[in-house]
Amino acid sequence: MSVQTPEHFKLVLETALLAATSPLRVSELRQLFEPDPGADMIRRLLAELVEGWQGRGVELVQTAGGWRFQTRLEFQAYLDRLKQERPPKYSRAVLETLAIIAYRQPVTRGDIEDIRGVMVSSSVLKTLESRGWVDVVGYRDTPGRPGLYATTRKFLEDLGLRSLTELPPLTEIERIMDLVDLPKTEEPAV
Amino acid sequence: MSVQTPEHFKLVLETALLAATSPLRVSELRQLFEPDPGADMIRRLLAELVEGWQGRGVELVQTAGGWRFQTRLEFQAYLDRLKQERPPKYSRAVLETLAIIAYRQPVTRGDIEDIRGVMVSSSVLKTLESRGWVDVVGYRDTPGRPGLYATTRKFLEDLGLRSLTELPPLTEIERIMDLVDLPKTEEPAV
Amino acid sequence: MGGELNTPLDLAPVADPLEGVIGRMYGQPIFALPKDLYIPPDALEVILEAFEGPLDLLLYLIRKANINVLDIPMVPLTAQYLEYVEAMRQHNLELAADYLLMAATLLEIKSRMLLPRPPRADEAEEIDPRAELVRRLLEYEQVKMAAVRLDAMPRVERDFEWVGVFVAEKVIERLPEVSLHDLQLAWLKIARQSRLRRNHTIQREELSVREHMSLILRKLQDDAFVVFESLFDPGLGVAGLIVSFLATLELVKERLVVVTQNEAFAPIYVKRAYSERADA
Repeated sequence: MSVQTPEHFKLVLETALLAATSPLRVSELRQLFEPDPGADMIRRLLAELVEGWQGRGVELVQTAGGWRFQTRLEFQAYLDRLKQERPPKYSRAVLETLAIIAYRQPVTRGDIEDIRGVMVSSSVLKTLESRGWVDVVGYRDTPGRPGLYATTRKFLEDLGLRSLTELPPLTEIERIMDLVDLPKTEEPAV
Repeated sequence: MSVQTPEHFKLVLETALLAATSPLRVSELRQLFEPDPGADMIRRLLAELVEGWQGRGVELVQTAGGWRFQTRLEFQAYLDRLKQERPPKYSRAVLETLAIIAYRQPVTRGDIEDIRGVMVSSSVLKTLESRGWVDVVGYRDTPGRPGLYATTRKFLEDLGLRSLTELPPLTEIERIMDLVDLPKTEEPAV
Repeated sequence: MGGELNTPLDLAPVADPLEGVIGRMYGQPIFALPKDLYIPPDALEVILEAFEGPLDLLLYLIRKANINVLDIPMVPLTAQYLEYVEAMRQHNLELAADYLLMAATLLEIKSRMLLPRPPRADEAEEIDPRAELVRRLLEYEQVKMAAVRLDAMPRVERDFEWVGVFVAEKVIERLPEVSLHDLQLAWLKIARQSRLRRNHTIQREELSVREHMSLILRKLQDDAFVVFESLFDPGLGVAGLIVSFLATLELVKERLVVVTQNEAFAPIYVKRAYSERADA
């Protein structure tokens, strides 16, 4: 441990930076060594460390507060998988509206309301529009000229479909519905 | 990022482990990937990572809670130079109480007092509890229903142990008795 | 100091110095208690406070004198223990009840050992009055050693640090995920509202027509007239072209598009029936 080679200095720097809970300034990093190797030496070794960590999931960066190791953004998707939080869910209104637009497009807000039997709030449609899953593709020649909603290519892509025909056929849904209806009568306690 | 080579898997594992704030189990590490590469694959890559970090200031170790990176003991002298405050030193009372709880758990405060032959002050137990090393895991069915103390997983993790069985074995009573004669003949200087 | 502290002891002389400095007297380190037990007033507190209790003190006395734990000479040990306790009392050190309790225990054992043994035949069953004390001493010594070893074990923040590098995160709004299953369930709920039974008749074919209705409307977005033929992508194949054509007819039927042709064989133009801009 007393070998004072640049390689060993680099190991110490790397270790200190990996274990640090906040960014470390060059002035702090100099304190790791006795005698003080000087700021230039530290900076040169830091540059070599940055180089050495190329292509890894973690990179050494200089922030306002000093130097620190941090994960690369490209790895965020993996790290997110370790998070326990469950993804948010759309409300029943949003999902039903989306289903109606997907199966009955192009449809107006009035059509959706007729089918659902309840008013469709603007926020529901706005949610789907801002997600880029539905948009207005035309207007119907009826009083008020309501917009006609249809699903977008992004909707297909996000659900992994090549075309709407890959949506589960409604006959299948009917079958599922029968299955789903079963528990109602058999397992009232659940 | 979508390259599913073992090398890439290793990068992702390494990144997750370097960024984790607590140990990660193999079952958790499997969640990093889709599809699940299986436990054997993860273990093989972990072994390769351990190998790959040889000679560095940081090592990948397996503790009670799973796998984590930690700095090597030989580098602590350097890291201490950056520390503002010294880690706490524990009194003999605290350490002996900890030893009794570790080796004889679960034990009541009365048990500890019997073994040590003195009162155990509340501050001693509070020190260990606030460090997160011991806690009350139940109550003995005797008058006063005294709390039963046991060591925690954090205790094992803080000592880098996988389980209590990795604690140094207790000196056998016979050995203690032998020690009476040892210093005279064999180890006068120690 | 009281005279009894100078009383010579029957114990074996101290063979080895203590392992380390146990106190300081006039700036000089004290390595061991003087054999005659003369304790300088300044050092006494240091020495006595170093003991964790009566068991610790007894163990010290026993180890110092190199006595066999299994055959403790109770008379001198008790005498020496009591001298320490007396020294504590004289120096007004807070004397824990534990020390007094141990003094009583030692005296009791001592007296039991001095009593003539009852003439009993089965000597094998005779219990040494010291047995319980020996057991406690050994158990305590075991714990004492375990504590030293525990303390010597590498410990986080003292001997090593955990690595936890900063996690760089783009703040991304977590969007809900929707699966086909979700859509199915949603439709299911709609269908439960029985008014919708007729929708069950929607077939795959019709769905593709409806899809193309949307696609055609999308092509007509800029409200201009579009040449009829340009609505059809030959790449779709015959079936695709038919579906596109059916979709156009459906759009006309639902009066969503306007089809115009100035004269026979002239180009057919298609336009959205109504646009937002026309409304304004």
